[in-house]
Amino acid sequence: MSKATDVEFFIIEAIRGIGRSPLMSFVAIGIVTVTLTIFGFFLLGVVNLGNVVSGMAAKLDLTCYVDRDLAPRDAAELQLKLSKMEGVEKVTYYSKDDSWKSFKQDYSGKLELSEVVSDNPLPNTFAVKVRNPEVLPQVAKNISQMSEIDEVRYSGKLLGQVKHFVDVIRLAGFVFVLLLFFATLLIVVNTIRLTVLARETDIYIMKLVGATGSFIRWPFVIEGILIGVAGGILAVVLLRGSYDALAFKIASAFPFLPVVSDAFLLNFIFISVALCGTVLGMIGGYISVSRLIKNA
Amino acid sequence: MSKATDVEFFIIEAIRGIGRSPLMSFVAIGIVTVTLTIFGFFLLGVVNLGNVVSGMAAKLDLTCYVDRDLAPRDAAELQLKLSKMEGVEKVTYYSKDDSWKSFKQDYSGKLELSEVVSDNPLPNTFAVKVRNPEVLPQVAKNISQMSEIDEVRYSGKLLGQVKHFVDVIRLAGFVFVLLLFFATLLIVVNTIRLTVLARETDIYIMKLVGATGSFIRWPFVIEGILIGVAGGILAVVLLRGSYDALAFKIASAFPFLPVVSDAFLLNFIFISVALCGTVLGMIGGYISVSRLIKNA
Amino acid sequence: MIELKDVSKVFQNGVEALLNINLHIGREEFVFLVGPSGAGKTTLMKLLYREESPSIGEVIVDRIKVNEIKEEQIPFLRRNIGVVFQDYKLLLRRTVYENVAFALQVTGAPRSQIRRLTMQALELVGMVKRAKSFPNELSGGEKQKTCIARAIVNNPPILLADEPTGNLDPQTSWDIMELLDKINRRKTTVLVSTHNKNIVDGMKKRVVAIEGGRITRDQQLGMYSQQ
Amino acid sequence: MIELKDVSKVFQNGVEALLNINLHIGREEFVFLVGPSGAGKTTLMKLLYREESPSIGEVIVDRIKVNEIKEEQIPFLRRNIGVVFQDYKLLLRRTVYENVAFALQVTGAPRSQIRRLTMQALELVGMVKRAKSFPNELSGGEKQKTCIARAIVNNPPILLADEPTGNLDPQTSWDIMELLDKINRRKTTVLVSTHNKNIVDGMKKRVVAIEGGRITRDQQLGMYSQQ
Ligand SMILES: Nc1ncnc2c1ncn2[C@@H]1O[C@H](COP(=O)(O)OP(=O)(O)OP(=O)(O)O)[C@@H](O)[C@H]1O
Ligand SMILES: Nc1ncnc2c1ncn2[C@@H]1O[C@H](COP(=O)(O)OP(=O)(O)OP(=O)(O)O)[C@@H](O)[C@H]1O
Ligand SMILES: [Mg+2]
Ligand SMILES: [Mg+2]
Repeated sequence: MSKATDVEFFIIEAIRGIGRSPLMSFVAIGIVTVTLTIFGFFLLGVVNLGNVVSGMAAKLDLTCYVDRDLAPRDAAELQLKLSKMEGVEKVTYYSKDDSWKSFKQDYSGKLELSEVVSDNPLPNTFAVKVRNPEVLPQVAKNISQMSEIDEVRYSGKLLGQVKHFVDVIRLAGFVFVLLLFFATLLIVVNTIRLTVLARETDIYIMKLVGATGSFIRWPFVIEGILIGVAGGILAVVLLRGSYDALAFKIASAFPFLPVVSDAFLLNFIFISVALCGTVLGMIGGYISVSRLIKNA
Repeated sequence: MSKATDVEFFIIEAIRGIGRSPLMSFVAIGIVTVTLTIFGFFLLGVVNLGNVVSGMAAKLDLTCYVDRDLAPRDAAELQLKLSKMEGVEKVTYYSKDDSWKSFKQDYSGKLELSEVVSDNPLPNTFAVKVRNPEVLPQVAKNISQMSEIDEVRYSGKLLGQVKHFVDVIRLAGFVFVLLLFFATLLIVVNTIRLTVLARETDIYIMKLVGATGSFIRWPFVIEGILIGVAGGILAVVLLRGSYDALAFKIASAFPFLPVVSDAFLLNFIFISVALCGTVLGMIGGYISVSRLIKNA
Repeated sequence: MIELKDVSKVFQNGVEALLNINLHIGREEFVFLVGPSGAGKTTLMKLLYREESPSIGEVIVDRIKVNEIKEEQIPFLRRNIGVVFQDYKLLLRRTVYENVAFALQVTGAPRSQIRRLTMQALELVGMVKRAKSFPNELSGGEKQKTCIARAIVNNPPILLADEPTGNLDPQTSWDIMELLDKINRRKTTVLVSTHNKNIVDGMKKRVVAIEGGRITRDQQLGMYSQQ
Repeated sequence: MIELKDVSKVFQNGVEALLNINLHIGREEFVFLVGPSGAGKTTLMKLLYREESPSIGEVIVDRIKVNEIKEEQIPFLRRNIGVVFQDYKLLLRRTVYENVAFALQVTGAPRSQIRRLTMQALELVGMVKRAKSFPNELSGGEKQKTCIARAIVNNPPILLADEPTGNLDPQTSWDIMELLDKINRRKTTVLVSTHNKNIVDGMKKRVVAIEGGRITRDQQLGMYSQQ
């Protein structure tokens, strides 16, 4: 059915279809752009929220105590050993002297502790940061089995809350993006359907002079794709521009919020948005014209 | 120009206009519904974010120290006095004995403080919660001028951060809702424009048989309003249903997140969304038909 | 009643549809406009109700300079001119009754009057039986009759009929012509463009022939062709 | 070539457009279909290319039972039947050339052939000069000629012409009729519905008269009216 000349004809037809009712096409592209931009913002929002949550989780760490005195060399050795363990990202060492100093500072004015306690009662401390909150319990267990370490502590309750939070955010984000995807689909498909409905008479006449369903359908599908691609690209341009500006603003206003700036991830999202436009346009063209072809 | 019979005619025309191309109207209503629902979710989101931030701010409090011993009666009197000050929401009293007990508990295991310090070195403490973070510095100043209070402390830096955060969130929320409002406007107006464009020929013929611009315009404007109202109401139904379900889920998953459940505020938002639909529909009908009337 | 002074119409694509037309049609006259396909008959009529504006020249209808009135005045001009469009121009989403009634509706006529006059016009063209049909449920001739009914429903002082019998059988064509003649005798100025030789020859009215955008003949009691 | 057996067509609104029609048209015949407005001429033609289906009875075109073929077969049936629609049915967003070429395009013809045949058809109806115009830039007669060109462009074995001269002047009408006659002599079956008495009377072909949905006359070398 689709010979090379046909394919060429369909593409030319599609382009001229847009040219023949430019206002309708612009309006349709505008709607697709706006919808995809909103969708893209959501995607970016969800990714950033995920980042913030991971950031929070990353701040969760284990505290390991060593009661006995540690020579700096031993401490460094132990620090190295800990940092080589699986799932461990970073280990920071606070000697008992450092801890005592900062403790005294914290309570200065309130309590002249140094006056009453002459000997430092605090242990040496290793703060262990893990790669992700899931492995925390395992790492804690592994460390507590080391003979050098006297005690390992971490906030189990807080961990549970954060894990739960991460799970729920992930699920909610997923569900929301999915819902928004369907909303976008609905709007894009129906927008293209509206432009096709306006050409009901054309389709009817085409059928009367012997055009098959697929012959009529292809140009519309291609037109849908073109509208989708145009809307998708415009949306990406809008998203890129505003995200860069916004991310910079947020990053400078809240240095503590980890804004996603991973080029690969961002490009992935942008490409997804553009592809979404394309696919939705195609579906829109296909669905909308099918109904008319049947009816005419 | 608009006599009673005309008005009746316009309304009947508008209703029949929908009836004459039901598919187009349904599609248009669908798009309006989806767009307004997204808009409504954003409004609800911004309101809730504002609530969370206020919640955070509310946790900021002043700490007032009284070094000398306080008889329970004197303490109660002072507490009352503090709580009657302007801007103060709540005052909680921690006697020096209570504080000492909890301090010892916190450091149990680490430091046998009670072994070395026999006398309680801590002051009596009043935790003062203020109505909103803005008044904090003023309240702090007022309290520090009271002769009964030895010292007033609050975290100025944290306060600054929170205030900044509140401001930025407010601004960002406002800007975002505004942008989304225009996106919604664009989509709704253009959707209705698409349905009107499809009737270009009708408008042209009407003009040829002597219809004035306003005579042609009114039924379309009313049709736009009807589409907007229908979309708005459907959006509110969707929003109500899903917000109730969602709010319950979130409230039970994160008891610490303050979900907005103020009926007045929610109804205000719902009514706003419905009105938005109406106004947008009206604008859509008006703008879209104007252009055709000019051109025909 | 109708006057064209040195009127030319050149379309954007360069087609010279009318060239230097001078034409006077008096009050209550009945005039046939004849000429081959593409001669400019429809274009001439379009100038009268301002669907098109002349490239040069002046168009006067009922003492109004049609080519100079403001946009807002056009609807009121059109209400005084009943037009039978060559391609009918019926509203597809409205029934025959509604299409005819619409021409009264726009004038703000009261409902009872709309009903009475509409039924009367449908009666005259024999379309009462099809009043509730939509245009795409009509035969070609029935569409044409509906269009004629709409043109005469508000009893306009001027009636333009562009090929009003192209899809009608000879008998019905004669009936319609008699109707137009009757309307003319009720003091309406009537201008009819047609290709129907038999009718033009039989009616013995003033005939204006147009060819290639120029008036080539203007004859009282004329025939379709020269002599 | 064309056969209708006991065909009736009742529309949803209750109109009985065709009643108990029996008609046989042989290969390469030339037949006029006459009758008053609303008689059922257009409806009869619509049955042949399956725009409508009969309520009862059988419609056979070129040995195919038209009322029984599957949806997917309809386009191929229609490519064998050239139709001059009474209301033209031109694609408004395409030029005259594109409208005519479209009927070839759907058959998958190669481009060079499309160009040659389209120009040839436009030549035959005298529309080469207007090839780049859009339908709304055409006069009534020019639209009709375009529609005729589209119907004959792919040289179909059957040609249905529904009132093909309604908007043409007598001279052009005769030219078109001669064209149809020539096409008929090139072995195309031709069925023409018309109200043009002069032409029917002058052509001396088989005449089928239809009135109120019934065939009232079927006459070789017939006239427009009885006798
Ligand atoms: N909008 C337009 N744009 C460009 N050319 C036009 C337009 N309308 C008409 N023409 C051209 O002007 C010429 C005169 O057209 P017009 O419709 O007045 O002819 P006519 O005398 O009514 O013919 P017919 O008897 O076929 O209806 C034609 O050649 C036509 O192609
Ligand atoms: N789709 C339809 N639905 C209902 N009634 C219809 C439909 N199409 C045609 N009719 C009716 O069927 C009858 C025959 O119509 P048809 O178009 O066949 O007449 P015709 O002989 O072609 O007339 P004309 O010479 O005026 O074109 C008419 O009375 C018409 O109103
Ligand atoms: Mg004309
Ligand atoms: Mg017919």
